[in-house]
Parts: sequence; C-alpha cells; structure tokens
Amino acid sequence: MAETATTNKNLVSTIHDTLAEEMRNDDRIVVLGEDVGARGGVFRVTMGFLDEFGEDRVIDTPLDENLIAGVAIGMAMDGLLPVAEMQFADFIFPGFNQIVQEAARIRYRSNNDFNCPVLFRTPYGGGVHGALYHSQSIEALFAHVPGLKVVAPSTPEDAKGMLITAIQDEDPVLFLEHKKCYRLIKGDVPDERYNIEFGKAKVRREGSDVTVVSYGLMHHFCVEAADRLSKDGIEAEVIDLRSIYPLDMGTILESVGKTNKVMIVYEDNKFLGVGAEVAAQIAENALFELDGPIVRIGGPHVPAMPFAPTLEHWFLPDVDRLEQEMRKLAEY
Amino acid sequence: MAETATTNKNLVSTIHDTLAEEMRNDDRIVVLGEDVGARGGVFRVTMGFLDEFGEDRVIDTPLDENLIAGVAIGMAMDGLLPVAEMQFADFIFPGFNQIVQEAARIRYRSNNDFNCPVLFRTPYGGGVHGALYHSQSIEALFAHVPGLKVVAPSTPEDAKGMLITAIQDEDPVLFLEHKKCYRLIKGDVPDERYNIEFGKAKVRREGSDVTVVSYGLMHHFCVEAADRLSKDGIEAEVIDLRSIYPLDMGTILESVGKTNKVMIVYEDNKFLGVGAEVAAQIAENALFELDGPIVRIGGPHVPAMPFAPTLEHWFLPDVDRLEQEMRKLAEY
Amino acid sequence: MAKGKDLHTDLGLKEEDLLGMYRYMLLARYCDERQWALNRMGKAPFVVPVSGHEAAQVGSAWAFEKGKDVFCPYYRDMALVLVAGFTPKDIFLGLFGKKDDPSSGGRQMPAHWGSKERNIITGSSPIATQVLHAAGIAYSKKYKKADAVVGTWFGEGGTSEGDWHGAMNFAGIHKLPMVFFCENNQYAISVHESKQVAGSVHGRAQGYGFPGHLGDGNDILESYRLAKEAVDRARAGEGPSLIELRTYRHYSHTSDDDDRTYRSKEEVEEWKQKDPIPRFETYLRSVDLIDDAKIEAMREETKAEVTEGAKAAEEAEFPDPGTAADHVYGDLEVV
Amino acid sequence: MAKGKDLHTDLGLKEEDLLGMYRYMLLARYCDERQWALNRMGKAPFVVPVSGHEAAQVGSAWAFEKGKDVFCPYYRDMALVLVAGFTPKDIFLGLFGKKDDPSSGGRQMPAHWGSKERNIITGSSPIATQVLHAAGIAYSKKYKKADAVVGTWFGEGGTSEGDWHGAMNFAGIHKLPMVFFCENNQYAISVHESKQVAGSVHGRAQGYGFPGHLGDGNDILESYRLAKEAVDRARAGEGPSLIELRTYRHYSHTSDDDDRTYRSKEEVEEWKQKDPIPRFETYLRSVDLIDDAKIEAMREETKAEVTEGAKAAEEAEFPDPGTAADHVYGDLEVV
Ligand SMILES: Cc1ncc(C[n+]2csc(CCOP(=O)(O)OP(=O)(O)O)c2C)c(N)n1
Ligand SMILES: Cc1ncc(C[n+]2csc(CCOP(=O)(O)OP(=O)(O)O)c2C)c(N)n1
Ligand SMILES: [Mg+2]
Ligand SMILES: [Mg+2]
Repeated sequence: MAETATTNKNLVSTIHDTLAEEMRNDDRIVVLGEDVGARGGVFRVTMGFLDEFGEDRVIDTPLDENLIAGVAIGMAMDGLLPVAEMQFADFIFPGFNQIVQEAARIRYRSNNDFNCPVLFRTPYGGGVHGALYHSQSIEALFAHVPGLKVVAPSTPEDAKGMLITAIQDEDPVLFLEHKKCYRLIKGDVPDERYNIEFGKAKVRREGSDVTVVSYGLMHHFCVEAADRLSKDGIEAEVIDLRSIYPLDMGTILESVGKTNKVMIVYEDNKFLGVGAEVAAQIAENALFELDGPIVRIGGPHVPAMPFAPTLEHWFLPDVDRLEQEMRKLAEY
Repeated sequence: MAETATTNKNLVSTIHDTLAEEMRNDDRIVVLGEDVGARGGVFRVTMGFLDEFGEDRVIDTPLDENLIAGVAIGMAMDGLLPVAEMQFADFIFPGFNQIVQEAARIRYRSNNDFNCPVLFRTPYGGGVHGALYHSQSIEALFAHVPGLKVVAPSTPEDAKGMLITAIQDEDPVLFLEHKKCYRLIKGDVPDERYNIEFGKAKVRREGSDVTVVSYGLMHHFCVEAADRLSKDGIEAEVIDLRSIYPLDMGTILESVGKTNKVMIVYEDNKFLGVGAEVAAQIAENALFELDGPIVRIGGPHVPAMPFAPTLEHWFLPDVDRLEQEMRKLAEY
Repeated sequence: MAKGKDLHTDLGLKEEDLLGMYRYMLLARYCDERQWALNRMGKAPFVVPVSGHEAAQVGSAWAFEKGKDVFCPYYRDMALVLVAGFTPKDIFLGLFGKKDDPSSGGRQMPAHWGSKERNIITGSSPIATQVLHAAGIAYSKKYKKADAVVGTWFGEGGTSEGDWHGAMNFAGIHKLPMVFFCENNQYAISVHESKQVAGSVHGRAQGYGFPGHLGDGNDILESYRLAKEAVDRARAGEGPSLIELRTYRHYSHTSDDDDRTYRSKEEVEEWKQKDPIPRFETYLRSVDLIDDAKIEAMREETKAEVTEGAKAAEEAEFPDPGTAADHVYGDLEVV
Repeated sequence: MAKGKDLHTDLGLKEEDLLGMYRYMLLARYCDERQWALNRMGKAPFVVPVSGHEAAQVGSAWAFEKGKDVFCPYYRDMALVLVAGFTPKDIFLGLFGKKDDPSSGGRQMPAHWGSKERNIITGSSPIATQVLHAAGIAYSKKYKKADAVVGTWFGEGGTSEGDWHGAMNFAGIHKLPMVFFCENNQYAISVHESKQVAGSVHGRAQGYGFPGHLGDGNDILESYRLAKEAVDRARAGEGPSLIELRTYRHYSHTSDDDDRTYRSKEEVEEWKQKDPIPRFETYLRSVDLIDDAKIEAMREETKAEVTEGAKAAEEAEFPDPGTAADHVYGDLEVV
C-alpha cells in the first residue's frame, strides 16, 4: 500500500469515519442503541449521525439490550444491515439470549433459509477506572458459541478494513473495540475502501526467540515489551490475533515452529479465556516443537477490575511485567 | 463406607430424595422455577414437594428465567437458601445477566458485606432427541465467570453428597444434571447424610497407559470404552472431574505424570469448552511429562445437536469412537 | 345462500372465506389427531398439540394478506402455519425430522416453524424471542415504506419474558405496523394463569400507549373480527394492538407432559364442550353454508389429505449426516 | 409553631421530621456540589450528581422505618442513602475509592451503594437488576412474616429492562410488601422519555393488578404522602404500589457526560427554577419553622459537615492491593 494516500487517526475516529462512509453508500445500514442519537454515543462513535442520516436510521432505543439485540435480528432477517451498539460490553448480558440462541443459530436452524447479518459493536476492556462493570472482556463467552464471529481489531488500519468486512458479513459478528485503545492508539489509515478478511492474524513484529500471541490493548503492551527486550538481543515474534473466531492457528503454529516457545497474553479472566483455546490447540498440534512450557498471562480469577487505583493496577498486566515474563520464557 | 446402609437409585430419584430431605431439615430452603409445583418439575425432581412443603416454599414462577434468578438472589441476600430450577440448561440465558453480573459478584463487590447462596440447578446435555434447544452444555460459559462454582456430578452417590454441599455453600453454585444420566445411571447411595467437597476429581478407574478426563454422560462412555480396551491389555485411567470450577488439576497432573498421555472428552462445543482449560493447564505445568499430543474430543462447532436421528448421532461421541481414540493415543 | 344481516357479511367475509376457514380448522384438527396416533405407534417422538386453538389461530391468521404480511408464530401455531401455506405433508416432514421439512430440514424439533417463501419467520424453543423479531421486522417494513403488517403469536406464558415487554415498548414508541396475539389457554405447561400474569394480558396494552382487547378465542368470527380491526389499524399507520384470545388446549402441553397432575378432568371436559369446531359448524349451518352431507364430505376430504401427507412424509428421507455441519456460517467451513 | 390545618400535620409529620428532611436535602446538595468541585480539581474521576432529585428521594425514603425496612436504591440515590444512614464522609470514601468505603471498600465506582447494617442492598451498574432483588427480598420478608417493607428506586430508563417487568409481575402475583419508585427525570443519559417509555410508567401498574400513582417529585411533601400511603398499604399486607415521581437532574448524567447536545439551556433553566430545596423552604417558612437566620445556620452546619467528611475521606487510605483477590468466594482462595 506504499502509494496509497493515508490519514493519521486514532481508533475511535476511524470507526466513526468508516461507519459513516458505509452508511452513505448503503441505506440498508441502520444504527441502533442507547444514546446513539443526539448524544452521538457515549464514546462519540455516532457523532453527527443523527443530523446526517436522520432518526429512522439512527435509532435511540429504550434501555434494554435484549430489545436492541432482538429488534436488530428482526431487521436483519427482513433485509436491513443493523449495526447494534451495546453501550459497554459489560451491558451486553441482558441480550445474551437473543445473541447466542437466536442470532447465532438462525442460519443453521433454518437450514440456510434465513440468515442474520447483525453487527454487534461494543467497547470493552479495562484500564480506564471503569471498575467491575465498565472494564470487562467478553470475547471468550461469545467465541465459544458456534454461529458467531468475534473480532477485536487493535489498530485503526485493521479496524477500518475489519469493520467494512463485518458490516458486509452475512452472519452475526461481534465487533470488540478496546476502550483504552480508542484514543491511545493512532495510525495511518488508507483513505481508500478496503476489506480485511476475518481469521487472519497479523505478525506485527518478527522475531525468533519466543512467540507472543495477544490482541487488543495487551497486544500493544506486548509490542512495547518486545521492543525493550530487543535491546538485550532477545527477539520476540508478536502476533495480533485480530479475530478470535475464526481463529488463525496457522500463523501461530508457523511461528511456534520457528521460535519453539509461546506465551499468550490476554486481559480477560485467565480460566477458560481465549488463551486456553490457543494453548490447547498448540498442545494438540505442536507439542513436540516446544522447548518450554506454554505460558499464559491472563486476568486473575476476580470479577473484573476494581475501582481504586491501587487495585486496578494490581489487576491489569503492564509492560514491565510482560517484559519480565517474556525474558523468563526466552531464557528458559 | 463398607458398613453404611445404601439404597440403589438412579440419578434423578437421588436428587429428588436428597433435596426433599434437606428441605425437611431446614426451612430456609425454598425451591422456585417453572412447573416445580403441581407438575413436580418436568423431570419430576420436585414431585410431591408442593403437598409436603406448601406453596410458600415450592414456588411456581412466571415464565421468566431472569425473574427466577433475580428473585432468588434477593431471597438469598435476605437469608433464605433458594434452590432455583432452570427447566432446561438451554433456557438459562435470559437469566445470564442476573447470574454472572449479580450473583457471581455480590460478595466481591460488597467487600464481603453481602453474600449470595443461591443454588441454580438445571438439566443439561444431549442424546435425548432434544435438538438445538434441549441438548446444550453450558458449563464453560459459567465456569469462566469468577464468583461462580460449577459442578456436574455424574453418579447418584456423588449427586447426593454434592447437592448437600451445594445447598450449604455460601456462594452461588450452578449444579448441572445430565438429562440422559437421570434414569440411565443407577448406583448405591449411602442412606446417611454426607458431603462431597467441591474441587475433588474422582479417579473412577485406574490405569497406567493413558489418562482420560471427562464428566457427565461422557464420563460413563469413557469408562465403558476403557473397560473394553482392557481386554486388549490397554489400561486407561479414567477421571471424573465432578467439579468444573474449582477444578482439581492436582489429580489430573498426578495421573498424567503416571501415564504420560492424556485425552479430554466433553460433549460441549470443543472450541473454548472445558477441555481447553484442562489442556492449557497441562501444557503449562506438565508439558515435558507428555509422550503424546494432548487429545481433545469435543462437540463439533455447530449449534448443539440437531433433531433428526441421523444428525444427532453424528454430533454425539459414542463409546466406539472413544474406544478408537483411546487406543490410538495409547499406541502413539 | 347467506342472509342479509349475517355476522360474517358485516365482517366482510365471503362464503369461500368461511368454508376455507372451516377447512383449515379441520386440517389442523386431523393433523393433530394423526400426530398423536403416530406418537402412540412410536413413530413420532415429540408432539405439540393444537386442538382447541384452531379458532384463535385460523381466525387471526385470516386477517392477514399472504405474500405480503409476515407471521412470527410460536410452536402451538400449527393451524396458523397451515393457513400461511404449510401443507399437511410439510407438517409431518417436520414431525419426523425429515430432510425436506421446510422449517429446518430436520434440524429442529417438530413445531419450530419457519419458511421464508411463506413469510413465516424461523422460530426457536426459547419462549417469546420471536416477539422482538416481529418488532424489528415491523420497524424494517415501516422504514422501507412497505405495505406489510407483522403478526406475532404467543401464549400467556410468553408475556412474562423480558422480550415481550421490550417488544410492546418498542412497538408503542414507534407506532409499528404490527399485532400482538396472545393465545391465552390459561396454562403454561402446568402453571396456571393466576401464577403467571399479575393483572391481565390485554389490560397491559394501555400502559404501552396502544389498545388491548380481550376476545373469545373459541369463537372464530370474534377472533377474526378483532384481528381484522387491528390489522387494518396497523396497515393504516395507526400503530400496534394487542389481542388476547382466551382458549384452552384439549391435550397435555406436549407428548412429554401429563396434564392430570394439574388440571381436573371436569375442567378439561367443560372446555372440550366449548370446542371451536362444532361451534363454527353451528354458525355455518345457521347461515345454510353447510349441512350434514357437506360436513361429512369436507371431513373425509381433509382427513384423506392428512393421511396422505403423513404417509408421504413417513416415506421421505432423513437428512444425510454428511450435511450436519453445513450452514453454521454462510462463508466458513466448520469441523 | 405549626398551625392546626398544616399539610404536614395531616400527613403525620412532626416538626422534627420537617427539619430533618430539610437537613438531608441540604446535605445531599452540598455533597453534590463538593464532589463536582473535587472532580474539577482532578481529585474525583467520576461523579454521579443528585441535584434536583432531593425531594423525591428524601420524601420517599422518609416513609420507611430504618432498621426494619429495606432499601434497594440505584446510583442516583445519594440523598436516599444519606437518609438511610450514610454520612457525608461515607459518601466521599466511596467517591475516592478508599478502603473504608462502606459500599465496596473501593472496589466499585462511586455511587454503587450498599451496606448491610443500614439495610441498603448492594447495587451494581447494570440497570434495574436491583428491582428483582427487591422483589425477592420482599418475598422473603413475607415468607418469614417479618414486619418489613422493601423500597426500590430506579430511573424511567430502568423501566425498560426485562428485570423491571419481571419484578412488577412477581410483586403483583404475590402481593408483595414493596413499593416501586420511579424517579422520572425525563432523560436516560440523552434519551428522552418519549423514546424510552411508550404510554407511561405509572399507567403500567394497573396492567399488573396494583395501583400506580404520578406525583410531583420536586414536591417533598407530595413525594412523602404518596410513599407513605404505599408503604402503609404494603405493611398492611395489601400488596405493592408503583409511584412515579417526576423531576429533573440539574447537571449532566455523570461527570463523563455533557448534556448540552441533548438538552436546551432554556429547559435546564426552567427546571432549575423548580428546585425542590427553595420550594421546601417556602413551605417551611409558611409554617414558621424556619426563617433567614435558621436557614443560614442550617446551611452552615451541613456545609461544614460535608467539608469535614470530604477532608477526612481524602486523607483516608486506599485499599491494599494485597487484598484485591479477597472475597471472590467465602471459602476458596483464588489466584
Ligand atoms: C425461555 C424458555 N423457558 C422455558 C421453556 C420451557 N417451556 C416450553 S413451553 C412452556 C410453557 C409456555 O406456555 P404458554 O406461553 O402459555 O404457551 P402454551 O404452551 O400454553 O400455548 C415452557 C415453560 C422454554 N421453551 N423457553
Ligand atoms: C444494562 C445497562 N445498560 C446500559 C447502561 C448505561 N447507563 C448507565 S445510566 C443509563 C441511563 C439511565 O437512565 P435512568 O434509568 O432514567 O436514570 P437517570 O440516570 O436518569 O436517573 C445508562 C444507559 C447500564 N448502566 N446498564
Ligand atoms: Mg398457555
Ligand atoms: Mg432518567
């Protein structure tokens, strides 16, 4: 893409701009959720949408996530392309039944007669003083459910290409946006329209000593830790999963074949988090290529991040800790 | 327990009898759910309860699982010991928010000021022509959530001791009862009252060639497959997890240290199912003890079991398939 | 034949409507009897009976325009989906879980209706989820300025779920072109209405800012009348309505249930006396549309259609297990 | 001082009640002003304002008996929890997330109230979940034949969740000793009531078989009167009531919000004119309970209490990170 014009933006502006552009091109797209209208979303993702697209397409719903999910499913079955915003990932659970029992199963249960192209977008993740109910990671709960796709782009460039893919997808997609990355992560975003296919992980940093698999905010921390280690001659290969389901084990296994060591980092609770599946698939398929134990760094088994700064800091892995753990594994 | 008087019963009668006996001894215990009254529950777990304990303690609720969970939580915070029945595990999801956001977090979020001793019981699992919505396994979704305990006894003896423990537990417990085991699985149940501690797996069959970890219906299939293999001189050590969280990795790792091979069998969807966590913890802690890849046998990535007999058979692992897989691993 | 001041003429129903309605009631009743017989023979593991609900379903469905309007039914709506275009053979293909079952190709349990070409939205087991889908579809129809009304049906048990509350609220806020039908048969499996519904179902509509009506669900003309007024109202852009149709199911909840622990013989008997089919026959006789011979002929004809449909379905193929992993996603292979 | 036909005498309120109520309104107002100031100073990352709601909260809370009745509030209920026993210092301990925060020991965001000894049930962020807990507690109280009434408070946005519907239904079916209070401030963050509530909140109670009332939530005596009648009714075993109290919040939803995109200056100004505190002062003057000097004295005294509480809380300790994994379970160690 060397010749392509780009614009430097942060994650949240990229999502805003991409969604607006797609809505300009396709009037089947409607957005619905709490405060998406006059307020433009609590994170400003739909800022200006009400004025530009009108209240038929920018629907402020009642405070009921089950309603949001259920009516979006109905709209999708009638040919619209609803983009349903869950204000915080933590508040998706009243809609859990509609998403996992309905959206996810509509194509399968109707033997391909119906399909359900709803895009569920939601801000997730911690490090923003959000405490127990504004910090959660929810990817594992949904990635376990057949019929759903779950993606979590961590850079503006990926967010644009994956958002376009998600809107066009003919099946339900859960699109996760890390709150802490919204303004923290900036990058050059190609101006042209492009797709990024789901199920392709990205090797964002090459290395031969240890493979580090992560996504979301943790991915950026891992890159930073790897850059630091590089000064000591340790080269980590850092992979951004980008998509949780479908999961690109090919890229991971190839890297593990090269480094023979792997560490998986995620901020969600460790037990049965995404790292469990990644570790299990490595153990099934590449056990004898490993020169060290599989290392998982995940959230402790407490209910998300507490509020007090002392406690929040305790919960979330930071770059120092990741650097230490990577070094330990590389030196194993 | 050689001297103890026992009675031979199936799983569902054991649960019925145990629950009734506990209710006789403690009037803080109330049961609530759909059809638990005059109907005695659709699986007859509360048969006769309405007559014996009266309608204040045996509460037929409206058809709203969120209500069932939410009022049970309120009762529990006020000192009762509610036993909330979700008619089928597949229908627990409208109550997901109350269970994971409320019940699970009440002790933690109140810094130990409140606690929430609700017992959620529910029939789960397939092989009963229940199709997509009467066959599901739900353990992984809840075991991921800190603050919940998730148990799934597979024998009448375990069910009694674990049900008593669950009722007395001062935190929320999800108690999973495999529908297919209800009448299929019989055993001698001690007449006296006893507890079985959570977080203790049971080695139900000893062996030195391969470790087989499972729970629920699959555990019984595994034992049968192992017995068959024994005729060919292959001895599998078969472990019944019994409790999913807390998870007894000690027993598993000890066995793996002996057999050096491990297979994990579960009927839930494989991706991010319980076997993922078990495999990951083995890969973290005992990688170099393994002489073969970790093998997971789990449900395919389709939304639970289809109805037609041809399709249902395709979904659920049977004893033949388990025997083959165990043999293959043993001979690896 | 019909006289000037006939009830049905006032309602805008023609003779062929009445005979059509009567025919669908018979079809549903005979399909039901047949499925129970198949269940007793061990050929149909799971049966959801409709008997008792025929007037409510056929009467309400008759107010909709096929090919244009949309149906979001629940599992008990066999008579309704027959009106919407299912044949008896289709019903039995679903009952047996055969490959050509139009609802799911044998993937779902019987009575989980769905068919895109017939505008019947795919349904599931979790109660009341379809009510929100109906609201979403109604929103979409309004957004597209399509001339279409959405109907959704549910039991009184279904009104307890949050989905129902959400759909009522959303429909009221956006004045959606839809009609909510509650087939209130007084029981949700064993749970009596008095433990299910505080207040009343129809009485709740007002709280959401639109009309609610109570009707006799065993009276097909009353069911039709209330439905027609509500559908017309929705089509005219005046917003949603809620219609509660009181009725009773003649059998247990499903073949897995046994109603004797929670309903008295006398109560069941009393309601069987109010059977909607003889009741409609009385009306049809009173307007000289049928007589004994005509009844006999129509009964024979529909019974034969049912027998034939059941037979053809029984002989049809099961789905190929090689297809079991198809259609989880449109574009990803699984397993 | 008070005259024979005073409104408050009719309501059974004594002079010390009135002065107490007034004092709590002031306390809440000053705590609110203080927390905004701390927010601007960068000392309090997150503020949930109460200003505007004081009459609705203090008036309704006053109808309950402390030590016996139970409170299930929502985040905006600062004035309410003050009445229920929180001190200003407690409020600020929560605001800063300090170790001795009675609600959560600094684990939850500010305004997530809870305290077992004060009968304030622990609350969370997900809207309306507490309404079902209240119903469960009310069931338990009735089961135990305890003399206790349960109150639960929520915004009009909270009525949209399925939890609210379920609780209304369960309360109606079992005639539970509880009162539902809707503090209807016309907005849920930015969403106007017209997009939130089809029909009306108080109008829905009837559909659940119990009374609903609408009151002026800026009028503390009216708020008290409606609450008292409902609490008495509940205590007498006559079942639940729903009270909708119309009011307005003076500030943005929280410190993370900016209300200028969705509320006009004029509208906000208009409602500030209806401020419940001066309004109550007018009444208190009319019955000769206060005068300028008394007002001044009470204002000074409460302001001092707030300043002191804030200062003490600011100086208090943060929780020890070594405790962060405590109390996930009563009997299991995690991590
Ligand atoms: C969410 C959910 N909970 C429970 C069930 C089990 N269930 C199936 S039908 C039924 C009763 C429904 O009663 P009603 O809505 O009155 O319809 P009816 O069967 O009487 O026509 C119940 C509890 C379910 N299918 N879904
Ligand atoms: C389940 C859930 N969804 C969304 C939110 C985000 N949220 C917090 S407060 C609020 C508005 C609540 O409005 P209302 O109930 O009217 O109370 P008010 O703030 O006006 O007093 C929203 C949408 C939440 N906390 N929980
Ligand atoms: Mg019913
Ligand atoms: Mg409000």
